[in-house]
This record gives sequence, C-alpha cells and structure tokens, in this order.
Amino acid sequence: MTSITAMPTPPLLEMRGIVKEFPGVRALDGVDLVVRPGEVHCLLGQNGAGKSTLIKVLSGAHAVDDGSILWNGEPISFADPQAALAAGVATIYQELDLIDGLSVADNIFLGHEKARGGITRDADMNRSARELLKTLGHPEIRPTREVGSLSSAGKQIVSMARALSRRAQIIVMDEPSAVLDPDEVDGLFRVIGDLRSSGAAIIYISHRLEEIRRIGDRLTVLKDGKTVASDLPARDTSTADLIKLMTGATVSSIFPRRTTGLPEVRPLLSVAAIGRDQEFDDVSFDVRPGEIIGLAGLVGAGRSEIIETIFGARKAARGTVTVDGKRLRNGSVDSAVESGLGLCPEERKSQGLILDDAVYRNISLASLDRYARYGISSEGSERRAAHAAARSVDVRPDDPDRIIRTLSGGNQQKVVLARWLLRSCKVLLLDEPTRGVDVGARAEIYALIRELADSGVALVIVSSDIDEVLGLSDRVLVIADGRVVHDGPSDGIDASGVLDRILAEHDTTTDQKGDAA
Amino acid sequence: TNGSSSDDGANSTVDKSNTDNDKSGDKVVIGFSAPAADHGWMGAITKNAVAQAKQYDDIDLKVAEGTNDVNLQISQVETFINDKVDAIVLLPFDGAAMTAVARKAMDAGIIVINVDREFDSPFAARTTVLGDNYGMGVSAGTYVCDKANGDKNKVVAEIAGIDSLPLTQDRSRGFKDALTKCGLKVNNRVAAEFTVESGEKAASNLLQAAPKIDYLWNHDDDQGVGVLAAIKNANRKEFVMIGGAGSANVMRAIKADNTVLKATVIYPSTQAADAIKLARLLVQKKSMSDLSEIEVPRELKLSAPVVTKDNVDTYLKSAFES
Amino acid sequence: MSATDTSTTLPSTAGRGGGSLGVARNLGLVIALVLLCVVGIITSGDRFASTDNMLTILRLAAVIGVVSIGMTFVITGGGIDLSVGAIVALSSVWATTTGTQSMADDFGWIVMVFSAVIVGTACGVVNGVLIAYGKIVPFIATLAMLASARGLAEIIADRKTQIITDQGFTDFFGAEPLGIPMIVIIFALVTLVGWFLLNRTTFGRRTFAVGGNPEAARLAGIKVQRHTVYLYALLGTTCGIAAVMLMSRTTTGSSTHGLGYELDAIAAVVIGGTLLSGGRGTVIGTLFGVIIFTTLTNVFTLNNLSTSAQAVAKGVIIVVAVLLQQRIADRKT
Amino acid sequence: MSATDTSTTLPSTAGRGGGSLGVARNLGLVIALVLLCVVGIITSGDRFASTDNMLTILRLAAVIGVVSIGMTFVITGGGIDLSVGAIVALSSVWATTTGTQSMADDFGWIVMVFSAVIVGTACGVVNGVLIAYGKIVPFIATLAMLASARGLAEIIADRKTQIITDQGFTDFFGAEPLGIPMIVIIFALVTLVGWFLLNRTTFGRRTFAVGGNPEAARLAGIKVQRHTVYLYALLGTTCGIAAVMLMSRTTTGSSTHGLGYELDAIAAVVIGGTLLSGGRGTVIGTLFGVIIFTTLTNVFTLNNLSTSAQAVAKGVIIVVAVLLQQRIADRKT
Ligand SMILES: Nc1ncnc2c1ncn2[C@@H]1O[C@H](COP(=O)(O)OP(=O)(O)OP(=O)(O)O)[C@@H](O)[C@H]1O
Ligand SMILES: Nc1ncnc2c1ncn2[C@@H]1O[C@H](COP(=O)(O)OP(=O)(O)OP(=O)(O)O)[C@@H](O)[C@H]1O
Ligand SMILES: [Mg+2]
Ligand SMILES: [Mg+2]
Repeated sequence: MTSITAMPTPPLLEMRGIVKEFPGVRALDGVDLVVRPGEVHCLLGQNGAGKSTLIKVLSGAHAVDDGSILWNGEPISFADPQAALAAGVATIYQELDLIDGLSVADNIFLGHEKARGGITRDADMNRSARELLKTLGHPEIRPTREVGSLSSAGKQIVSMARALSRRAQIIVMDEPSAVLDPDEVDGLFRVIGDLRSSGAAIIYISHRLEEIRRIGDRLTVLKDGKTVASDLPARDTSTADLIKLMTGATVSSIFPRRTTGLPEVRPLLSVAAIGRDQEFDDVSFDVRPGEIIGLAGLVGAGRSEIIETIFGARKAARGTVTVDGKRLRNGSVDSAVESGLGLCPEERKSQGLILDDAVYRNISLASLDRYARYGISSEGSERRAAHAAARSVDVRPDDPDRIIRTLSGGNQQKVVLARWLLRSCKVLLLDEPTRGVDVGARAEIYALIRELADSGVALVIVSSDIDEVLGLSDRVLVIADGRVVHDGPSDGIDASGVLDRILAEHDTTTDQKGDAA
Repeated sequence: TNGSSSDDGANSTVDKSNTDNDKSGDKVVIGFSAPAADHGWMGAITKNAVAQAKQYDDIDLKVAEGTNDVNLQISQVETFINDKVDAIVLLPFDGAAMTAVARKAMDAGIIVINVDREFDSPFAARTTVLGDNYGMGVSAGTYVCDKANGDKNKVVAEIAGIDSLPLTQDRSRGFKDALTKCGLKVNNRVAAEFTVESGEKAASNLLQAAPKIDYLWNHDDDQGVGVLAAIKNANRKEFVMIGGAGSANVMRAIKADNTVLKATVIYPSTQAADAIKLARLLVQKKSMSDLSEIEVPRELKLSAPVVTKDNVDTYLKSAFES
Repeated sequence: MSATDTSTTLPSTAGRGGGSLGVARNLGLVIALVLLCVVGIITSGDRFASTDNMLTILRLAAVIGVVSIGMTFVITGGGIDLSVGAIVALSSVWATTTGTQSMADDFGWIVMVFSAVIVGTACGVVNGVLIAYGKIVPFIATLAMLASARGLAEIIADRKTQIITDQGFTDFFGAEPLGIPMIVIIFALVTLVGWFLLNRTTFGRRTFAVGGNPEAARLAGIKVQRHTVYLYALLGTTCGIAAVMLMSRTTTGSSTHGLGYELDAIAAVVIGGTLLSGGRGTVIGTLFGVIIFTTLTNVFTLNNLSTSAQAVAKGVIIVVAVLLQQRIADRKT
Repeated sequence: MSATDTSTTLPSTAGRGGGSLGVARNLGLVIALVLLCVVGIITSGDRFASTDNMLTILRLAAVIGVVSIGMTFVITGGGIDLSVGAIVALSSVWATTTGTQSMADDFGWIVMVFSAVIVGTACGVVNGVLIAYGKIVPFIATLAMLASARGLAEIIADRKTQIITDQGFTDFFGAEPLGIPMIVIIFALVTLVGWFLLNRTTFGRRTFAVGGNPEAARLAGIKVQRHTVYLYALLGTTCGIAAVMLMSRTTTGSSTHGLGYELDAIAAVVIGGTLLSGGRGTVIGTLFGVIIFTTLTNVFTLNNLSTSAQAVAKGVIIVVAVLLQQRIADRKT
C-alpha cells in the first residue's frame, strides 16, 4: 500500500487539547488526535495512559471537560453515545459491553434495530447478523444464541459485528485482539483492510506492537494523559523508540529464561485424568516446584475449564487433583486455596474483582485470615501488606484506596495477580495473565512469573498468545477440543508446530462430529 | 339482647342531654389512639371521637396516628404520658399488648379509658367501653336460627374479618354457639380483611365452594360492599345475607329490600366518642347524670342489636358512612 | 443471594423467555399448575373442575394479573415498584369522586376509565422521573409513592367507599360476551399486548438491554433514562386499568383497594421466571405465576382450610414449586 | 433503576461507609435529622425537646432498630429478607406458649429469651439454606417464610394473645439502669456489636465481598454459600432479640407482632446508604435511618397530623431527604 501520509488528505477527525478529569485524576490532559479517512490510526500508551478515556470521549460516553472536536472540519460535540453513533463513530469498547441475556443478533442491532413501526423484524436481523458474522469469519456463531453463553472471544466477535453494522466512518477498536487467537486476529485484519479500502478510518488500540506493524498506517502515542508523539509512521518506527516514548525507559529481554536447572523432586501438583462432560477429557500432567507448564490452544479449546476444574471452581466428573501429595476435595475452591492453590481467572471483571471496592481490599481478599486474630482484622497491617503487593506489580496509580472500577484495564489485571502474590501460594494457575497489559508491565509480569518459579512455585499458564506460552513455560501442553494433543518441552516446538497439531486434531474431529460450532 | 342501649350509647353524638354535665368546665386534655383507620368502621370510630370532642370547648383532643403496630401505639401512649395529658382514650390494636403501658399511664395519674378491645388487667383502665363481639355473633346466629325455624338442613356460610384478630375469633365463636343451639353449623367459612376488595375476593371463592347457601353472615359491612358485588357477579339470589357493624350503605340496602341483604348486626362505631365523653366527666369529677350511681361505671358493654327492614329507620341516622 | 446465581452453569434459555417460549422454564410452571389442578380435582371434584370455577379463578386473577404484566416490564428493566397497590387505590378513588362521576353522567362513563388510567400513568411517570432523573433507588422512590398515593387516596375519599352509580359503566364491564367475563377479556388482551411489546418490538428489546446492562445500553445509544420513565409509566397505566377492573368488580372506588398488591405482583413475576435483578423477563411466566397463586387460594377455599394453615401451606408450596422447577430446568439443559 | 447508578461519576467514598465513617454520606443523614429536630422544636417546643420524649423515640426505635442492624448484614451481603416481621411474631409466640412459660417458671425467664432467640436463628438458618443451597432467590424464599412463619405463629397461638406472667422477665427488661430503658441499652449494644462485626472482622470483610461479587469471592476461596447461611442466621438472631424486646414492651407474645417490619427495616437500611444490590453497607447509616423514621413519626404525633396527611408528608419527606443527601454527597466528592 502506498503511503497515505504523503498526500494531504483533509482530516476526518481532529481532537484538540482534550481534557478529562475524574475525581482525583486528570485522565486526559490536553490530548491531540488527528485521523484521516481511509487510514488505520494506532493509539499507543501504557496502562492508564488514557487511551480508553480518549475514545470514550470520542464516542460520547464521557462528557469532555475541555478541548474541541472537529468532524470533517466542522466543530461538533458528542453529547451522548447516540450523537456519536449518528455522526458515524462506532466503538468496540475494551470492556465487552454486551447484554448477556439478549441474542447475538439483538446485541448487534441494539439501539438501531431493524424494525417497522417499532415492531422488530427478527428474521431480517438474524439474516444480516449471519452475514456480518460470516464477513468476520465466524459463520458458526448462531445469531439466535444467547450472548451470555459465548466465550469471551465469541463476545469480541459480536462486538465487532455490532460496530460493523453501524456502517460508520470511524470505527474505534479498543484492544480487540486481546482475547483473540492468531487465526481470528488474521480474520480481524482482513476485515480492517476491507473497511479501509471502503474509505472508513480505524482507530486501533493494542499493546501488541507486532500487530501495529502489520496493520497500522500512522500512530499517536499517549503518556500520562498527554500526546507525546503523533503522525509517526506505524511500520517504520522502531520498537525501542516506541517503548521509549510510551514508558520513558528502555525495556529489553522479553522472556526471561530459566537460570537454574529444575530440581528433581516429586511433583507439587498432579492432575490425573480429569474430565468434564462436553468440555474436556483425560487431561493429566504433573508440575514440579519451580516448573512452568503452558497450556496452548485456540480460544474455546477448553483450557479455562481445565484450570478452573483443577482449582475446584468446577466439579470434575472424573479424575483427581493432588497437591503436595494431598488429594484436593472435588469442586471445592476453599480447600484448593487452603492447600496453596491460586487462580487468576480469565474474566477479571466478573470473576476476579469486586469493582466497587478499594484496591487493597481486593488484594487481601484471599488472605483475610492472615491479617486477623480471632477473626478481628488488623486493618493497618493488611493495608500495608496489600500496598506492598500492589507496588511489586506496579499498579498505577499507586493508591491502595482507589476503587477498582476507576483503574485502567491493565492495572485491574495486575491487582488480581497481586492478590495471589500476597497469599504466597504454592501453585499458581494463570488464565491469560497479560491480557490488556502494556509492554512494559508485561515484561515485569514475565519477570515476576520467572521469579515465582525460581522461588519454587509451580505455575500453570494459559494464554492465547502462543509465543508467550512457549517463551515462558518449561513444558507445553497443546489442547484442542478438550483433549491434550501434544505434551512436551517448550523448546521442542514452535508456534507453527502448535498450530499444526491443533489443525490436525480439528480435521479428525470435524470429520466425525460434523459441525463443531 | 336488645334494647339496653342507653342515652349515652349509640345516639350520643346526636342527642345532647340536658343536665349540667355538658356545661363548660375545666380544660381537659385527652389523648386518643386507635388502630389504623384502614376500614370504614375504624375510620368512623376516630371521626366520631373527634366530632364528640369538638362539641365541648373544654376538651383538647390529641389524636395519634392510627397504627397496627403495637410498638408504635405503645410509644404514642408514652408520648401522652410525657405530655401529662389528663386522660387517654385507647382503642388498642391488641388489648393484652397495651396493658403494660396503660398501667404505666394509670400509675402516672392519668385516667385511661379502654375502648373495644379489653386489657388483661383491671388496673390498666379506669373504665372500659366495649362493643360486644361475641354478642354480635350470637345476634347473627340467633337471627339465622329464627329464620331457619327448626330446619336443621340449612346451609350456613360465614365471611369473617381479619382472621388473626381476637375480635374475629369472638364473633365466630358467638355465631357458632348460637347456631349450635338450634342444631345448625357453619358449613363454609372464609376470612376477608375488612376491605371491599378482600370481601369480593373471599366471597367469589366462597360462592364457588358452596353451590347452595341458605344463610350467609358477613362480619363487616365494609367488606360487605365487595361481598354484595361478588354475589351480584355470580348471580346468586337463593340465600339471606346478614351484615355486621351497621354501615349506612348497608342499612339503606336493607331499607330498599332489593338485595339478598336482609339484616345487619350493629357494632357501634360510637364507642370512642362515648369514651371521650366519659373521660371528660371523669377528669372533671362529674358523674353520669342518667344513673343514680355517683361514680362513672367501670365497664360499659354496648349491645349488638339486629337491624332489619322493620327497625332500620331507628338506626339509620346514627349509622356510619363507609 | 446472587452468590448462587452466578455459578458456572449458565441457563441455556434465552433472556426473552417469552420469545423463545422458554420451554424448560415454563415446563416447571406447567407441571406445578397441573399438580395443583390434580389436587383440586381430587379434593373438590366437580366443584373445582367446573367452568364456573375456572371463570372464578380467571376473574380473581384478572386484576392482579394486569398489574403483574406491567410489573414484568419494570423488573425486566432492572427496577422494582412497591407502589402499585397504592396507585390502584388512588386511581380508583380519583375516578369515582362525585366530581368525576357527575362528569361521567354528562360525557359517558368513559370519563371514569380515562381518569383512572391517566392518574395511574401520571403516578408511574412521577416514579420514573424520580428514579431515572432524581437517581433515587427504585425501592425508596416507590416506597415514598406508596405512602403518598395511599394517603392522598384517603384524603380524597375521606375514607369512605365511593359507590359507582353509573349503570353504563357496570353494564359494560359486567358484561360476559360469549360467556367470558369482560375483565377476563381485558386481562387476556393486556397479556397479549404485553407479550408482543416485550418480545416483538424495539421497546421490548431495549427493556432487556436496560435491565441487563444499563451502561452497555447507554453506550449503544439507548436513552436509558427516558426508557426507564416509559417503563414505570407503563406499569402505572396497567395499575390504572386494574383500578377500572376492580371498580367494575366491586362497583366501588376505595382507598383500601389494592392492599398488598406489591408483594403479590412481584411474587407472581419472580415465580414466573423473570430475574429480579433485571435483564431477563417473561410475560408468559408471569401469567402462569398469577394463575398458580390464584388457583392455590381457590383450592384452599374449596377445601375450607383455615387462613393460618393456608399461609403455612402456601409458603411450603412456593418453596417446593421453585425447587421442582429448578430441577426440571437443570435436567433440560 | 440501576441504569442511573453506573453513570460515569463514581462515588469516592470507600465501600464501608461505617468503617471510614463515610462522612459525606452520613452528613446528609445528619442534616436530615437536624432539620427534623428543628421542625420538632419549632412546632412542639419542649414537648419535643424533653429527655422523656427523646427516650420515647429511642424506645420506639429500639425494636425495629435491632432488626434493621441484622438486615444491614443481609443486604450488604447481596440478599434481602421479607420474613423478619413473621420471624419476630413466631419467636414471640414460641417463647410465650404455656409450655415455655411453665418451663420458665422452673428454670428462670432466661428460658423464654433463649427460645425466642433460638427460634429466630433457626428460621434464619432455614432461609439461608434455601437461598444458598436450594438456590431459591432470596425474595421468594423469604416470602415463603413470611407466609409460613406467620401462619405457624397463628396456629401455635391459636390467634390468642399470649400474656407473659413471669414477673422476673418484665422486671428485668422493664428496668431503667441510669434512667436508660433496658431495650434502648440492648439496641445500643446490638448496634455496637454490629458495627464492629461489619467493619473490624474478617466476617464483615467477607460479607462485603460476597455482596460485591459473589463469584470473585468464591474464587478467592471464600465459602460463599456457608457465609450466606451465616448472614441470614444472624438476621434471624436479631429478630429473636427483637421479639424478646417486643415481648418485654408489650408483656405479650402474639402472631400479630412485627407486622410490616420487612419494609420498615429495608427502608431504614437503604435510606442509611446501604446498597440494595449488595457490597456496600453501613451500620451507622442504618442507625440514622431508623432514628430518622422514628423521629418523623414522633413529630407527626406531637403535631396531631391526620394519618392520611402523615402518609403523604412521609412520602414527600423521604424523596426530599434522599435528593438532598445526594446533592451533599455529590458536592463533597
Ligand atoms: N471512571 C473513572 N473514574 C476515575 N478515574 C478513571 C475512570 N476511568 C479511568 N480513570 C483513570 O483514568 C486514567 C486513564 O485510564 P484509561 O482507562 O483511559 O487507560 P488506558 O490507556 O485505556 O489503559 P489500559 O491500557 O490499561 O486499558 C487511569 O489513571 C484511570 O485510573
Ligand atoms: N458459561 C458458559 N456456558 C456455556 N458455554 C460456555 C461457557 N463458557 C464457555 N463456553 C463455551 O465453552 C467453550 C470453551 O470456552 P473458553 O473460552 O472457556 O475456552 P478456553 O480454551 O479457555 O479459551 P480461552 O482461550 O478464551 O481461554 C467455548 O466453546 C465456549 O463457547
Ligand atoms: Mg484501556
Ligand atoms: Mg478461556
């Protein structure tokens, strides 16, 4: 594609000096953003830099405190989401804001239902929804299915279909790839390409720099609520420069390697032939102290179910889980926690956090007894310890009393991690631990995971980022359709090897089962 | 059971006696508390009491919010004690539950007049004015017995008021006892809640439960409006209905004689008004002029006469509008 | 406690239980109703199974039924309304004052119907505005309305039962076209319209959205506050209609009408399968809920059960029915 | 409707209004109470501002107050309980049957106290088990308990008011050490213990967690179901205590005790600032809520207002108070 920046296309959107304050924080402090038609404009910045806030201002979700927005050269104000949608701004929010109780099609057309005289035309909507989903490469998602029963990836696809259905001039995507696997990211990029050629502009937010290289035209970097660089070419700016711009420091060596050999001791965690009907079956593995096991696989393969079952959050239909020689009570989270297990769940908002409570109280949630005597809690020491744990994962802003809901997505993820650090458990299960976490913080989390392992913690990691799984773990299990299709040391296989094995499994099962939706 | 209603009874708001008892005397502060005025009879009780007080320029009546919460009613009496009123006229939601606080008031030198629902200690009230709930049931039952005229196969139905109240139990007991005397029994019984709507609902179901009825006693004329509506809806005419309490509506219906409603048993709604009058006399240390006894009596039990087409005119003028 | 709702097994039925006819959920209700009828027939035989008795049950269900349909919308939309009984009372009183009745003499009884419905709707709008724009939690706002509306009704009626003299009114609503009582017909119509509105219109779709995730609904461009007002206004309207039905049934307007409707209506809605936390609602379920409760009382009365025993039995039956229903729903998924 | 709660401006006060003494929120309540007192003094002067009257208000507040403290826990934990009034009735009846009273003659009146508290707690446990393990929504489970418990109370008491004959019992609870009525002292103790439990213990922390996000609490190793049972049991216990207080105040046990407590208690808790959806609760706020409602009634009574006018005024005052409170809280943040 030829360089668009060469030609002076008049900007479609100009945001100038945008200021947005929340009680106690100035989330945006004079941000500028210029977007031209037909470009993919990437927005970069650390967790809490203000990216989501900026696009919420653009989409009318937040009222702006200061600054101006020009739309096709005309000043405009997006007073509420409806105004923005009407003008032609469609948004895929970072937090999947779908209505669980409604069907896929209803969610896609929410707010602009196909209707005559207020009476919905469900058949029309289902048909259009099916087409949109097909465009996105997901014909298997039935438009009548209830959204609440979809995996997070499925929900992300629905969100995208919803944005497409608006036929907008600007489509804002706030970390759309966070929950997608490589296949689906390819599909997404194909759609973005189509949109760009049809003249629409995309604002794309992601913490994965390699994606930005593949798809972006230009980029703007935010730091602490200010624009620190704009109009940079997405393909040619070096990674080091970008990280420097975002963090103000240089970050290197993404995956810290094992420094010491694994001790030859008996396994800390033994999973023996566990299974659950219609989810997964016959999963067995051992984890020794200091070892990191990675579960690789496509979204929906059942990896979350496996580690939730190990943790006791789901009741196993078959098989046993043993920690330190002691068999865990089936389906009992508290006995798992008691025995030294910890889980960072996949959906931090619904499964991990008490959104309206303070940071430190969320962190100490699993260790309440430790900071209490005879059931009477010692607020001071608890808060101090939790604060220290928050610092060790660098939760920003550094305020233990902050309400979780007001933290940026990546920082919320760190709070869940801090919870289990504080509890200092023997076995840690991590489901998508770096989802939505920025490069800098991700390196810190990787280092932290390594440190934990080196200190003798046994870890199980699930991630849709295959490189991450391979880079971090000592041994990798590839899961497809609820079965272990490969089990071996991580340096014996690469990303394409993993995909090959999954595809091989897929081919055999689809032949047997037919439609595997 | 008829005819004992004295001049200080049902008609007292209308007639004024001509003794010097009604002459203005020392200022009398009276506290008044009654259950929530959630149905016509109870509304009339308060209204009559207030009207009675207005007739005397020496009465200062303090009316507390009607309530069905004994705890709140106790605190109302406590407030009256704090205010050092001269007398308290108390229609308790539950007589037994208000006994302790009434005694407290008596101990504080306040004259307490107990209305309608009796305390369980004689020391808790100077005088008690009672309607006769058991007698009401007896009157209704006796009327049915008279009409049945010895036929023991008659079907009798009963629509009671709020079933958890002791007064409802008393009425039902009286009704049953009177029926037993002439060999009848209550074949079907439902309970309503003293409201038009609950009467309609209870009656609708009852009429289904009993395909043929000869006599139907309904405890309360308020809910009776609903009961009549249900009877009309169900197109039932084969029985005689007897009302209770004696509202003006019902008496007019009895007079018109074009419905199944042929009689009602009066439960005077002037009890509290009488109690106000007595309280004033007691505070001003006067006696009841119509009696030869010098002191105001300890207890006054008002009778529960049956009103039919024949005597309705006598009672209509003192009946309450519901 | 919602603790147990967010367990890992998710219901497989779609949010709009009515739309997909939520077989699994309603099956439990159907079974409960059938069991109840079997008990009725065994204990009371023909007295229970007669057409007359069926019509009696429907007539009794009609008034609270109409309110419950309205309540289904408010609860599905994430709200609650404790003031329905008081609104019914106020509407009935307003529509039967001598003033209104004399206007009705001049312009026809439709005046009474209109005033009841308008008063009901107005109360609903007040509720809605307090909740949506005043940001008062629904529980408190409607509790305040409960107190005020009933107090106002008492003041207007002066605690007297107001009798309807207009023959046309009683004739019209007392009629039984094709043997079906008018108020049962009205109930059926309201149910139908309610079902259609919830499941086949954008209004219904938005109600689910507002109740399921108000913030997401707002981001999708739905005017959440305005919609909230509509929902309470709609419930107010059904309260007005219920008042008219009650007026026709009792030929009176009274400040004691509608006592205790709030809990009855909410219970019927929730037993029917609508989520108290919003986002999931079914008109058909509510219909079943209302009929089950009414049939229960009917069977009790036919069996001459004492009120206390009725209360105990009712509590136990509710628990057993809900547990049963859950078992069936679980097995189906 | 929760629509309006999740707007973009978030409250800055921490979850536990009580712990951090949530100044902003309670300030509104303090102002409301002060205004009420000013009205009381202007309209009734010394009659309002006397020690006797203050004690009358506290005595009246005590019984519903103890129930409200218990309710604060259940609501903070994400539940609701409609059966409190019925449990109070059942406990009072159970503790005053001739059987219990004759045992009390032999072993001392403490037997009556124990039976009331045990019956209350048992009812709470039943509620909790139905909700946590039976997975019945709290509204329906406790509605069933409401019907059953009151029905059972009526059957046991045979609809008679049971009079307490034990002089020791009435003497003990009727005492006024240092001029303060015993039931006011009990209320104060329950409030203190409640505050401590909610804000200074792991039990309280778990309550917030369970109410705030039960799934997250479960995955953090908290036994959510068991905790839920504890919460309802705790509320049952406070109902038992309230029953004892009511028994001492009325010297009776009766199936009509505690009528309407459910709405009164919930209203006090919510006005106090506890979130009906759980996760946020304040014992101090509840204390204010109870006192405000009681003072309101007291001022009304002193001013001789008609019941209907009172009801209207009460509704309006609730709305104004809540709006005021929000304004103040908004300004503070
Ligand atoms: N509703 C709110 N109330 C208070 N503060 C908020 C609110 N929303 C965001 N913030 C604050 O504004 C800042 C910017 O947050 P924002 O969500 O825009 O970050 P982000 O760049 O999207 O980060 P991430 O990459 O983690 O998603 C953060 O400090 C955050 O804590
Ligand atoms: N609560 C649920 N109810 C019904 N089906 C579900 C539920 N959660 C997930 N599923 C389905 O189960 C399958 C596994 O989903 P899930 O996303 O948990 O898998 P995963 O391998 O953990 O993927 P991820 O990469 O997202 O972690 C998917 O087909 C999904 O649609
Ligand atoms: Mg963000
Ligand atoms: Mg997963």
